[in-house]
Amino acid sequence: MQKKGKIITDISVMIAGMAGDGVLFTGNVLAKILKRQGWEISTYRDFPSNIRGEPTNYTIRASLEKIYGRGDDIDVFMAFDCDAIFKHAKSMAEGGILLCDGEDIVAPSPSKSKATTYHRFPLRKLALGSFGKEIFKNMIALGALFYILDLDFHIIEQIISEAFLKRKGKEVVRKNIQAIHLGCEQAKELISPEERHSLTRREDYNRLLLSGDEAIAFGALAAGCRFFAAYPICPATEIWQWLAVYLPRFNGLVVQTEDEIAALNMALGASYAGARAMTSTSGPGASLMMEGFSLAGMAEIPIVVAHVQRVGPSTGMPTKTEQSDLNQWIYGSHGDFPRIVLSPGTVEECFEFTIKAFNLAEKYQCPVILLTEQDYGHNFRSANKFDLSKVKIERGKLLSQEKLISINDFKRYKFTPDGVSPRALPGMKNGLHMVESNEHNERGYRNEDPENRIRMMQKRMKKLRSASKDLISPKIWGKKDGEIGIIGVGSTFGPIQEAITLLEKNGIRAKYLQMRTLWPFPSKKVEEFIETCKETFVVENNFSGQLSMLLKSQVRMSFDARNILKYSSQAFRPQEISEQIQKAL
Amino acid sequence: MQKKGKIITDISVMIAGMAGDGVLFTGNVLAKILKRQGWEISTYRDFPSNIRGEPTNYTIRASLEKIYGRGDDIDVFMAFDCDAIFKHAKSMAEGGILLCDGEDIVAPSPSKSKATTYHRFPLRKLALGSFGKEIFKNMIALGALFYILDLDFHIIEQIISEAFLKRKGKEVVRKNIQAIHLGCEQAKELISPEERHSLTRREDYNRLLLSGDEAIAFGALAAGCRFFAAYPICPATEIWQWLAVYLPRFNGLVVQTEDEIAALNMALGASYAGARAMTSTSGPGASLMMEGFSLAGMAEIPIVVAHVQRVGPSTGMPTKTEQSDLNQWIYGSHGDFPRIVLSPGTVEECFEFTIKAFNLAEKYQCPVILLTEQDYGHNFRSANKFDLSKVKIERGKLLSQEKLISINDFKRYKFTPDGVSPRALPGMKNGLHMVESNEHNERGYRNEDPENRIRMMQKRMKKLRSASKDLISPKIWGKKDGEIGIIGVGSTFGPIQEAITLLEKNGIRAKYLQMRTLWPFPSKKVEEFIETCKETFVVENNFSGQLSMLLKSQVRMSFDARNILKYSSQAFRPQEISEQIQKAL
Amino acid sequence: MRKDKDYHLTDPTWCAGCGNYGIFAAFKKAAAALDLEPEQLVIVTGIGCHGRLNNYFNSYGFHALHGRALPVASGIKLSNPSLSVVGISGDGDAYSIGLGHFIHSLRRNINITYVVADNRVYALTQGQTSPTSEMGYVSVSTPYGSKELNLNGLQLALASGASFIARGFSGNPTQLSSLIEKGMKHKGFALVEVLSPCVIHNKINTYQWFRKNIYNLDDDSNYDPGDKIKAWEKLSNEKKIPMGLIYVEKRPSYEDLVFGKRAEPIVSDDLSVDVPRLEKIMEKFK
Amino acid sequence: MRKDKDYHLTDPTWCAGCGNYGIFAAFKKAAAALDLEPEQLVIVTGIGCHGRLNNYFNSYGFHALHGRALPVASGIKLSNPSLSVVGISGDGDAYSIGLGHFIHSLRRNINITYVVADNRVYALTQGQTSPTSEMGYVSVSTPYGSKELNLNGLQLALASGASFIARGFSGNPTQLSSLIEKGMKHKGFALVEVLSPCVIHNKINTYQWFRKNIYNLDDDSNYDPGDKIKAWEKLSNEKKIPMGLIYVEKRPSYEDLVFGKRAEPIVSDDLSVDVPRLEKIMEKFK
Ligand SMILES: Cc1ncc(C[n+]2csc(CCOP(=O)(O)OP(=O)(O)O)c2C)c(N)n1
Ligand SMILES: Cc1ncc(C[n+]2csc(CCOP(=O)(O)OP(=O)(O)O)c2C)c(N)n1
Ligand code: SF4
Ligand code: SF4
Ligand SMILES: [Mg+2]
Ligand SMILES: [Mg+2]
Repeated sequence: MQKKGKIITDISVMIAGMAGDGVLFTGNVLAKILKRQGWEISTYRDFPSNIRGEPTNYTIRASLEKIYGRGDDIDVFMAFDCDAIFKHAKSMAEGGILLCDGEDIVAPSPSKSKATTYHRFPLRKLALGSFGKEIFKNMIALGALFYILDLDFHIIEQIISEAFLKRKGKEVVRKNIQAIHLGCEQAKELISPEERHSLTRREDYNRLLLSGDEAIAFGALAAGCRFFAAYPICPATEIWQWLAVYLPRFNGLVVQTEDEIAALNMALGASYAGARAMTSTSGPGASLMMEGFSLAGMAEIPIVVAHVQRVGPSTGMPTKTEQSDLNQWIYGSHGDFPRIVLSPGTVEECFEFTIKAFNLAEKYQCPVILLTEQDYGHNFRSANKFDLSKVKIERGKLLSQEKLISINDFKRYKFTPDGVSPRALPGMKNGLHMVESNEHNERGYRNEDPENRIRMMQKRMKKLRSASKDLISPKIWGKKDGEIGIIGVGSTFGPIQEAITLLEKNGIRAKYLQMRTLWPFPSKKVEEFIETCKETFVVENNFSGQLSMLLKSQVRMSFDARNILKYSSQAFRPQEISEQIQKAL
Repeated sequence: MQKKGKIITDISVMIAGMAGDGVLFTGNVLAKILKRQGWEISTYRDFPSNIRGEPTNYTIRASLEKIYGRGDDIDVFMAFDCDAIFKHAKSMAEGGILLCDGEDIVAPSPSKSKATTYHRFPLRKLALGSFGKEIFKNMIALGALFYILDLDFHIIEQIISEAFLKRKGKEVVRKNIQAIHLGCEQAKELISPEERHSLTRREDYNRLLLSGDEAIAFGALAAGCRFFAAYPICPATEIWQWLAVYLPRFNGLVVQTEDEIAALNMALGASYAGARAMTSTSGPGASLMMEGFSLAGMAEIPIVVAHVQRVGPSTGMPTKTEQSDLNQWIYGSHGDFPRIVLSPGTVEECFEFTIKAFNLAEKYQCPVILLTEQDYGHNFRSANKFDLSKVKIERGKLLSQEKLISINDFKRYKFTPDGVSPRALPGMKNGLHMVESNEHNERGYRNEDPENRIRMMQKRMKKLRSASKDLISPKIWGKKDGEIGIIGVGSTFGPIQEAITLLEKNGIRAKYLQMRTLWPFPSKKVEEFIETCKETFVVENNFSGQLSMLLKSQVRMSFDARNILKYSSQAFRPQEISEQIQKAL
Repeated sequence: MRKDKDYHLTDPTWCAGCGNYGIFAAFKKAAAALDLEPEQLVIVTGIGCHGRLNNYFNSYGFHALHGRALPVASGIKLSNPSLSVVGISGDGDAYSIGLGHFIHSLRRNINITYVVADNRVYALTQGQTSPTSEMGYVSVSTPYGSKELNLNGLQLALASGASFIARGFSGNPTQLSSLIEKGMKHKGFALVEVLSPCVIHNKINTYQWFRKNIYNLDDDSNYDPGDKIKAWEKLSNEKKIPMGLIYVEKRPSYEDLVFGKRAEPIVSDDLSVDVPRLEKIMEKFK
Repeated sequence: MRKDKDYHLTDPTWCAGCGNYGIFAAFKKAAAALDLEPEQLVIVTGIGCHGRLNNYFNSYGFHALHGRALPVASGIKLSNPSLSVVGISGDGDAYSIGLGHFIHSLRRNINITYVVADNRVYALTQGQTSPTSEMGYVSVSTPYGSKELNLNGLQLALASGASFIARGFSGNPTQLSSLIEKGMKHKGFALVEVLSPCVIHNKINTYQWFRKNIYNLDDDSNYDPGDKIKAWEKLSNEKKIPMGLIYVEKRPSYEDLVFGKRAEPIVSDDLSVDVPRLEKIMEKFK
């Protein structure tokens, strides 16, 4: 918890239980309430890749300042059973409060936890006693949090109505509200006013609360994506499930294919025919897409692939977060071909980069990968409304029928100075050509002449150079004059920013280079950054330091990065970064 | 052509025609004749990925010294039609001789070719006239070469018998010999004695003439491979086609699967059950194997994958050579997991490394990749007999039933100092365990605890460190005190060696580091080499300099490699390397 | 009215006598009979000797990955249903590596025509056993004879909900072209398997062999291609291979179901950003 | 004689009422009836809720990749035919991403038993439409209803040369365990599809729904499971779902054909280097 004077400015509330307990729903409602009370939100779900019977927890962090990830400790802990207590006791903040529905609650010794108060809170008993149904324990828990956090009842009522009125009717709304009141009253009896963590209210300004997956889906819709083919996989499925609802309303189509191979190939067919097309996946599915990836590069077909990373290798931990698939897209598949890999760090960037991805794919006629992570793919963040007036659709060298007709001797794979060739769509007059997975000539027909081969390779790869000036540059944050440099990508955005603040408190001035395009690699900008640092740290959510190896291979200087790595399946907390840097200096 | 005094010591004979003309057969016979005459052989096939109707050529290079690749020019050229002449005229050596079956033969101007003599040689007409069948043109051509090269008739007779006697009978042998005589006599009439290129004869010492694919197949058989599953693909199919004949005779099994995904997964099942198992493929198939690759890493299953590289991306040029799939195996697939990538440079090493690969796979319980290329995968090289007494089978920590029974509390994925755990096979008593593609505990059962995750990742990745001392080191060739360093892998072995000789003639002393293990990367040895070079060149048969990027990311120093790249679909010639180095200095 | 030669881009380089010539000829003829504009036709091929076809054909062409012609063809057709989309695969392409897509495409029933050039061998890769090679087939990949039951693509198609199943012979381009033509007219997924000898690699299933083992259902006026049980029986007989239109059924195509009466294809959609509409959707995230 | 509980390693964590419990119980019962040594049994699962089964079962287990249980199971069985190998997949695992392997395994006829837990939904990934979901099925992946004909796994199996086809119901573990037992005794590939409700994600195909729509062929003494045409007819009826042993045929297993009378499994082969024999083979390269 952070305070400014007496006013709480940053708080984390954890709800824990077993998968199937309703932790997710309760957490989502709380997050929405706090967002509407004007707080910045970042949620964090730690749930098993199992349907039931294993522990799960959900942390809602709220702050008066903009935040992009989890905090360091937990202020309010609502546990549906006691197992979670000892696991998370060490993360409790000073002055924290813990409520647990379990017979055997024992307060851990102060050496194990900094929390102040522990209360047994009989959620199930209350639910069964008053409503005859265990499921009401969630709303009773929410009621207790309502008391502790001093929430706005009007907003709660509103959100409960939104959740239940249409789908389940008035009576259900009434009962849920009643359960909230019950929880609130019970909490009042148990918890002294000093133990409360009252939160202020601010204007919400109609901000959004959404996940990275949703931001990508919405971005795709705005960018004119009209064909989406995919196969279910955690944690990417939410992208197409969102589009499955909206694309058909925009003359688009979503197809559930038999596997990821079909998904990518079908999307390539659609793109070739002229639709803005996309697929989404995660590690195992991406491995299956490698062959189609290479085809997109060879045949110069625009395509966007959103990849939401989870823990690998193999099936790994499907619902947990990691950054271990960078190499897969930068270096994966056979042969050399042009590819663009973008990696947003926030939900806002998920939206922006998605639009950019579609434009880049068509302008440079190559595959564009949007690389995100479970951490901000599945979890919610508050964000200002997206500025739709800024959305531009750029289709590159796609020819209109009129233009094409006027071309004498059309060549789909014409050698051009920038490597990008004019593009005709099937059905167009005067545009006949082949799309070949084999090496081919300027018309697309199979050709094995070594001279042609050399020129075609140069043509295709030249596009990367042409694209370079059009890409999203790395961005520098923090103390621009700091001597300590931190480099990261994706989800480390939030914790690195906060680590910089923590470091400053310890007199260390650090700056942070956020990589936003991973390929083609922005060598110059990165070299410039490294040159100004006395020490450079690379922070990564993986074992082998994939970003660090990439950096090393792409900058001129001998680059002695210090790696700060985490591969426990959990996202970084700010202190984990700041403390490691302090120790290393 | 090279000579020592009047004696020819190195010669290249090219046979060219259309696919389907019999170029391949004629070339193979000539290669075998020359091998049996005691010459060192290296063949080079340039054939289309089409069955018929496109130009193809076959070069047999013979030398009195050991050679490992193609030479710089052609001394004797036998063309089944005239198209090939102008394409290859510029490669003709001084004093070269050219025979062509075509009406419109024209000698190119001396500025275009250094060859001395051009003859029209009516192969088809002679074949039809004397035998009524066009197919005899091949033997007639061979007869002409018999005259020009002054071959040993006894050996020819022997080889023709071996080729036809069993399969086709005496009469066919007789007719073929007759055609050879006819060709020889016709050539005698046409070609003056001065134009001949008479070759000496030496003892053959029972040497071998085989392709890299065959050497790998034979190595696998010797190494105890007993299960092989694969799907057809050029240029790797020869490995399993050879094994398809021999494995069943050694109690083994070869299965043709429905696709590459099944091939790798079936081999993984077989290996898990206890068989030494393998698959083979090339680029597109390898992309499909990426998911199973990650599984092998996660589940710690020994497996050997032979990958014979062809030209990418996508379907590319299936019958041509390239080195553009290094990244695919070093960095490909999702998540971080241990993998070993070996790359032989000669057919001898194909045999040796294959044996090593099976031992490494079992000792470190991880996937081992044998990365070769079409160049020496499909083509033939002479080699001394393999020393079978050196073949050792090391099965690592695979437990016997007796040993397993004595273990109290067996854990398949036990944490050990070297990261390698004891291994039991299904069917064994006291060895029950799970093999999990999800993250798992020491017994193999699914486990999502972050602490367990951290230890499991460390355990698996530790194996790479343990393996490091057991791997095949890079090897230094050439002038050990030279200031110019060349680094290469795979097929560049031959041309780099010869380039060093060429450079020496120009007063440049160069040495060469042959990479033989690509992953885990032998950083120390490479750093030591680089430190002793004033200039370092990296020679690669690809566009993007994959080896060079790898080097850069894996050595301490700022490493300013100069890339010599070729991506025309053809293997390097020695001069292409030496000249570029000279120019660059 | 267009002529066959309007679709002839260049002379093929298949081996003399290859069954693919028959398919090429029949397909050109069918295109001419349908008077297709070359620009309105897209041919998607798999990898194999068959896969060269669109390099010789005057139309739009897409040489896809091995086994993946159908997903690509599906993506094209769904994005622009006004195009005529024809997929061409070999027996290995369609029935081995591509089998999953084959069956899912059949149940999906997108309005494309799929020609499977069945030479019962992997030709381009030099003669390995294929799923349609008969049990016992000896080849470089099965030197001791194949031990797997050969696969019956049309029976599988029937079990997958195919709405159009036909079989032609590249030795009979007249019938074949009429089957392709019918397939292209059919509303839904049309499968045309073609018995198509590889004269180089398959010395068993030659023109003569096929001629001896086939019989023509089109000649049998009693045969009702609407009778599924009967079709199953006919296809069950491994000894006598039925040719012609084997099964046809009227059921809505995938496009009928997903697009309904929508007039404009996806590719014609105006992509300009409809800000007010998107703003309203954005509301949901509040 | 072993008991069910000898195979019970730990209590499963499926949702209360999940059909997988019925499969788990039936499988343990079948193993006990066959008196299998746990060490002689290998269970290979795919990815999905069903895929957890071998984490709870006391035997050797291999949790393979999504859709790839069969290739792994095949590799195990071929290397060591003395093991009992059972594959378990879901409807998505077997009939969607794994469909190619499914059909090729059927024609290959390796002696393994394959249990397909068909809940007509992608359960583990939270409720998407599966290939066996009925046309019109509404889910998170098809909010406007599925537009694809549902797939009939057993009909496909019949068309693929299956030698053993049965269907059980996780609501009837007694019959199910006898079907699994029969399957495991069958020499060749035995397919046991199990209708197995997902009580969380599929609100259509519930226990009640299945009870209403199934009927038992095992009760019909007139039904001959050796009659392929009859089996096809029974399986063609989408309204009445036949249960029990649907089809069985005697044909040589793949092992019979490739190993013949060979006694020792591959894994028992002595790998020590037979130098003289290899020297002789090396001669061929001269
Ligand atoms: C993923 C992949 N695996 C393997 C290959 C190699 N390959 C090329 S053609 C072919 C099979 C051809 O057989 P078929 O489909 O019957 O075509 P045909 O040549 O007989 O017409 C194969 C396996 C490939 N191109 N891609
Ligand atoms: C290659 C790949 N794609 C997608 C997934 C994600 N995934 C996990 S389980 C599953 C489907 C489960 O459906 P089903 O096979 O019917 O099993 P159920 O959960 O219903 O038992 C999918 C798609 C994966 N693990 N691997
Ligand atoms: S190899 Fe066979 S299929 Fe290929 S072109 Fe020649 S005859 Fe036709
Ligand atoms: S989600 Fe469905 S299939 Fe999965 S465990 Fe629960 S009831 Fe069973
Ligand atoms: Mg074929
Ligand atoms: Mg299911």
